[in-house]
Amino acid sequence: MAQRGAPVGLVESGKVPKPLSWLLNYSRKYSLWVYQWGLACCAIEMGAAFGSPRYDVMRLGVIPLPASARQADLVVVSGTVTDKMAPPIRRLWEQMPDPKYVISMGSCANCGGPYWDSYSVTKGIDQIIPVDVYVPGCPPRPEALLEGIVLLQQRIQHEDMADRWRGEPLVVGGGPIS
Amino acid sequence: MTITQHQQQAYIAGQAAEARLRFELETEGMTLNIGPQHPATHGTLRIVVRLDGEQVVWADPVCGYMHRGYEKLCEVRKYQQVTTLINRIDWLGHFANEVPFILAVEQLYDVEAPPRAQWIRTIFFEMARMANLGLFLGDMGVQLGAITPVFFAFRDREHVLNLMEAATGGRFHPNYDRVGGLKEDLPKGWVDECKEVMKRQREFCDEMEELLVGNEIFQTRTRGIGVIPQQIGLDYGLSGANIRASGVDWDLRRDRPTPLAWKEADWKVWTHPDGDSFARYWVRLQEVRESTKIVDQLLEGLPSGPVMAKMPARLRVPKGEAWVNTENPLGEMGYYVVSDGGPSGPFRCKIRSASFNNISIVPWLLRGVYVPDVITILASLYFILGDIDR
Amino acid sequence: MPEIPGQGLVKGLGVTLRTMMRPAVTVQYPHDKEAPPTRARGVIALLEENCTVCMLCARECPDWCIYIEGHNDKAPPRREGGKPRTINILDRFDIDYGLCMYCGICVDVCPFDALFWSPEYEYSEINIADLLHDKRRLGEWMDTVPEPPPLEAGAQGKLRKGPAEARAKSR
Amino acid sequence: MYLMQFLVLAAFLFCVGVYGVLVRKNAVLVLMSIELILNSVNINLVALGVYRGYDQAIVGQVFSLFVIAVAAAEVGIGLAIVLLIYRNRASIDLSEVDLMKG
Amino acid sequence: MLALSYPVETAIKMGAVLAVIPVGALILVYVFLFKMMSHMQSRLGPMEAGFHGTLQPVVEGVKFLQKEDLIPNGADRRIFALAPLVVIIATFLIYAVIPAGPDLVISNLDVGVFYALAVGSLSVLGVLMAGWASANKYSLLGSLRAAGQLIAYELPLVLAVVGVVIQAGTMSLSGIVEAQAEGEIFGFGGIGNPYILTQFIGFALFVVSSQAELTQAPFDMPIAESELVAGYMTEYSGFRFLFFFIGEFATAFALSAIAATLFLGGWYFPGLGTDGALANLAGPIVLMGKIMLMAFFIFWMRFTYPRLREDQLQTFAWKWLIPISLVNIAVTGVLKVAF
Amino acid sequence: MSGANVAFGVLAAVMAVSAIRVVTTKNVVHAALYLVLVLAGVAGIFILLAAEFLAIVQILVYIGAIVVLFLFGIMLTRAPIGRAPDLDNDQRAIGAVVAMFLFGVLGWILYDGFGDTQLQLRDVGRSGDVGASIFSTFVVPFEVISVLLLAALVGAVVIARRD
Amino acid sequence: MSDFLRSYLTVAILGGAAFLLVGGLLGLGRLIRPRRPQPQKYIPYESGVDPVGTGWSQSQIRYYVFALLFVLFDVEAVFIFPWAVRLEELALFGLVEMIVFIVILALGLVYAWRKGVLRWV
Ligand code: SF4
Ligand code: SF4
Ligand code: SF4
Repeated sequence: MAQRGAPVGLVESGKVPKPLSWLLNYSRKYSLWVYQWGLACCAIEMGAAFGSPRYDVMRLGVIPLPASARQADLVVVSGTVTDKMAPPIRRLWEQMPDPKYVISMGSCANCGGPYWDSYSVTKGIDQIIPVDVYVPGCPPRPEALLEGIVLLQQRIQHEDMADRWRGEPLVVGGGPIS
Repeated sequence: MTITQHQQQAYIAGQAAEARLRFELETEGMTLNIGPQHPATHGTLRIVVRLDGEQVVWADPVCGYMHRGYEKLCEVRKYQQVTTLINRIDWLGHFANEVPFILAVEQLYDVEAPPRAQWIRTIFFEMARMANLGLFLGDMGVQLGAITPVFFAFRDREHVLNLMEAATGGRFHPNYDRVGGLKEDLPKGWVDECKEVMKRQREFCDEMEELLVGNEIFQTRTRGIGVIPQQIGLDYGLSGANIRASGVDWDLRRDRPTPLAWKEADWKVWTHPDGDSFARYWVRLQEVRESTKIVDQLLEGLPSGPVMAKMPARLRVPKGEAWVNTENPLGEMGYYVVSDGGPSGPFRCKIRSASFNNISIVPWLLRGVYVPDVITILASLYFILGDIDR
Repeated sequence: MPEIPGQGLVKGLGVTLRTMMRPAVTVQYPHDKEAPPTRARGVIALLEENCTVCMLCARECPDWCIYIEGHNDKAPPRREGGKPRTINILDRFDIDYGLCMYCGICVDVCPFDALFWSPEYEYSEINIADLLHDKRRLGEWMDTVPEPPPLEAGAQGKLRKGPAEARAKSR
Repeated sequence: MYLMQFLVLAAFLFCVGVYGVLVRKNAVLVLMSIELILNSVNINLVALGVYRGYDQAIVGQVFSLFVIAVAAAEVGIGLAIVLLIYRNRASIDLSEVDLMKG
Repeated sequence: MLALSYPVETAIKMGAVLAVIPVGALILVYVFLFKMMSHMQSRLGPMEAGFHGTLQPVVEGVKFLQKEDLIPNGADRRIFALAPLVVIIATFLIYAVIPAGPDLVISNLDVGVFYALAVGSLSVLGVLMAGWASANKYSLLGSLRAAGQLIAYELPLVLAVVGVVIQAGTMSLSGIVEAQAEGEIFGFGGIGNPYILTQFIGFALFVVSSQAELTQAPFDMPIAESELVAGYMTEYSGFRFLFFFIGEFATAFALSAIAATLFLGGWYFPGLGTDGALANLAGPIVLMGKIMLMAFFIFWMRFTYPRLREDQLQTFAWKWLIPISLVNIAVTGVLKVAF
Repeated sequence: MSGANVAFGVLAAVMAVSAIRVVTTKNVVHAALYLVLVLAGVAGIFILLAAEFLAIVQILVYIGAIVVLFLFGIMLTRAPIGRAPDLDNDQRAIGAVVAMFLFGVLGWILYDGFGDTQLQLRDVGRSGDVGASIFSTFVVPFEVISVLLLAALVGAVVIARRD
Repeated sequence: MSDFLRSYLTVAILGGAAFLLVGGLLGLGRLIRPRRPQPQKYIPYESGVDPVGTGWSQSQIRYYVFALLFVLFDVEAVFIFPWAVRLEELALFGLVEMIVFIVILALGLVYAWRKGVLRWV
């Protein structure tokens, strides 16, 4: 994991003027392209949040257009992650270009939820990818997801870009996972 | 009905393409993974297709990406806990999953829920069907590239879910059934609201008919695509709308005696002779309409009374076994429950879910079709991942 | 009925145009909020006074996500001159909402009406540890618990106890 | 501008094309080299046309147009043949394709 | 018009066009992709960034500026990087000949329409490059499809224009606008002769094929999300993806502008005159109005229809559009010679 | 006319380099893309020679169609990314000598013949005049072209339809 | 004459300007965007699983036939345009010539149609 190149960027060197960093944060905040990543029941509530005109997540600037991880900024892990699915998830997350955000939606993604004692379910998505916001519920109402998104947006607005840019790769259990 | 000409051609083409692939070095086939994370598989199904150009030579569904070990989990849960767990098998038909299980346990225990409970169960069952198939009606559009229908589907589905939530407390996972009845009665004003919603659902069906079914593009995309001949469908164990679209007049709601209230209403089982993707869409559309009618009629005649039979405080299910299957939105779903008489939960619980059988036809059906049709066919087969993998 | 070619296409255009002309049904979430139905299972509230530390809820919970600790204590006798009573004092009552599957079993089984469903849903967290609500936080949810709605015509059976009734009982 | 410029450029393209035709083994690349040659011809046609006055310039252009049309047909057929060879031999290596030997 | 020296004039023009194209594309994105689509689905669309989400497209751009630029392993790096450039430059070049007023044109070429069509066809190259260089199956399949489609519909597009050229007797877009302004229909010249009236078939062909050329539903298989993920754009991230995205909408803008110019009379509005300051001032506004009208139709169809299958699409082009356009040419020719 | 000369110089340089790359590059797709550069250069040359219509035709037909055809052909015959080892036969030296010799001879002849002939560009070749010319002088070749295209089409269809 | 060249110079400048704009934006992005290599980031995207086989396939020859048809008809279109501009002068003779031309090519289309090349299955 040490192959990071010399910091070429302005941001990484921490020299971004205030107004500019405000603008950059603002635009990341309101332009979150979210990868259509449905896993289980929660995916349907996520679909409702994205697709139902009653909630219409596009209002918040969350655009559910991209079908490829390469264009996504945000991923909502919505539902049960099985051990078989975990490696693809890790990979898809890695394949998203930085800066990227993760919302863990529902008990399954948070902790394993109803399947806490199942032999085939990963107990918590944060074991494999770093999570920015946890939305509780089983499934969370679409509004709850919207609330999570608003929370994430507040977080983005106030985050330190250099930190996010430099963000250390996730370390699980003491060593980097691949 | 024999195999249609289209199927025959597709089959032959598939054979030919595969032969070419094997024996002629020059044509290098392409293996394409559709899924596990692909918009077309609504979830985490992975389909490995081998292509020759754009034609599918062989398709293999790889499931298990959503396997959560239900049957094993059921053995370590109490009956009440199982009810809430199995909501999550077919997450779109939430309530419908509970019913066969509860019926099986009631059969073991030899109680019967009071009529009001049965009627309400039926109403919710049909509402689950609407919520489930309604989404399909829109989703099929998305798979074919029309983005608007799915928004309509979500819009009108919300009303159904609201009703669900008002009565049960859960939009999705109601956990409303109890052995011997229901958790609580409906809240005031629910029935009137429900009638409103049924009207809206019918409007939604009309809208879909105008937007999609009548659309020439939709028809060219779906007619004659993915034809399932009757016999082959039966051989693969298809159920639900998939087999009704191939002209088999078979509906467990009508054909299997249950304590539920379907027999009280006047409704019709729709079939379609074609067996193609269009037929499957059309049948489901009619089924949603039919469901609204069932609900309307049941609401009219809702008997009064308690919703819970007299039950002891501690549930101790006698030794025995029971098998109950019902006509779930996706097809036949059944539970085979074995009790050893112990105080905790079932000793064994075998789950027959519809989608697993429904997708078993995929390798047969996809052979020789074009990549875009793969999507049409998968969408029209309509499966829920949780229902496949459990 | 003779079909004009392209009829379906035109009709489809009509549907979208009509929808466009109608006002949108959107509820603008952070600004306006729809109240969920009273029965909605949003979050569990704890009426601490009623809890007797009987542990039933924790035992029945399919996820084992309720953590209860308590100890015995002597309380002054109820009547003047009686024997001092042994009461259970609740030290810890946590529900892990990261794990809870919102089944409602705990609320159902609680024999002392100490748990209630509140339809609140806004408690996303940045840190997963904060999803473990302790008894203070669970108690705060009590303010949001609505009274149960009346039942539909033709229903028999008693209404669940609402928070007001339960509070009254605890006095 | 000198006429020379154009003619020499065309000659250069022509020679590069010839080199390609001689040296390339891959049939598609040979076809590309032929395109180079045809283009050099076109430049010549137009340049010489211009040199000979407006009317002849137009004539030169018309001729180039014809050349382009012929080139299109030639590429089409040429590539079709290449594909055929490829399909039958899994190779478009011209040194392996010796039709005369059967 | 003021007599400006060439460098100054060119600089002004460049500034104008470089501003107009992205802004035009962003307007399309906002008005149609965000707002119109949302309302057709009885939603609101972006509301939070700026008043009613007006800043949304800008925010998107700045966001993409901050995204990492990934080039997958195994890709042909140079071509991968160049492909979006080809697409977007091809798009920019189309604008060179679109007149926004009697004098407001970058470069009034004599072969105007022909030039625009030729340059527009260059984007096929970019698409093929992108698909090939990504070393990804979805991309490759997507790009082959895209290229197959683009070239299939390039033809009806080109042929649909011929009718107009016959009528106007010139290929210069400015000339075509003037011909429409001065033309008359059966002796009635009040509104000029917008060729949509006399060339309705050509117009219909043009709209349908530009729909396909823009890879919009019902002809959007190349980027068919539910099949090929994002087609040839699958591997593109960050700003390079934005170039494709902007390119798509900028092309939509350009094709709408060409359609408006060819068939709706371009910048001409009855009563505003065909030269002079008034026409020059009002021209861009009139043209913009007509462009929006055209774009509305294009996007309206996009949001309503499902997509055709690849072979159906090809069949449609070759069996319907091209024969019809050939007949259209012949008929127009006959009428032109006869009258 | 110095501007035109500068333009010519730039175009010629680009074309020369690209042309050489077309015949030397190790990657077929790259060769096709270099070919695009050459063809675009030719279009530029046509413009310098006032053959406006022809330049656009060059773009439309050559770049927009023929190169696409090439790319299709390449992708249909498998075009791996990276260098393909053997695209050339072993006659590279001979080829180079022949080409150089040819260029020398041609150059010499041209220099001899047109050493310092100036080009006089008076009028722009209008597309209409091209049309007029076709339909006055070159009607027969024009129709022959159509037959040729037809033949090509039929031939390609026959070839492509093996079965 | 020089007006003519100048108008094309403008076009060339436009292309250059577009190039500069695009390049400039990319350069700007380079300054602020992050770069965080992760082990699986650069694997080709394939729905989250290991890519199988190579990214190459021999695609169907049909694409080629369509491309070829396109080229030939494109050439036809090229001839139509100069004709269309001067149709008034060319009058009947030109019209007849062109219709003959179109018909001959249309014959090709009909041939391809009849031979089933325009179908996929
Ligand atoms: S958290 Fe609950 S609703 Fe969500 S996926 Fe898990 S079981 Fe389903
Ligand atoms: S709702 Fe269910 S899962 Fe949650 S704490 Fe109560 S019993 Fe446990
Ligand atoms: S069941 Fe009720 S009284 Fe018993 S511990 Fe739980 S909350 Fe307290």
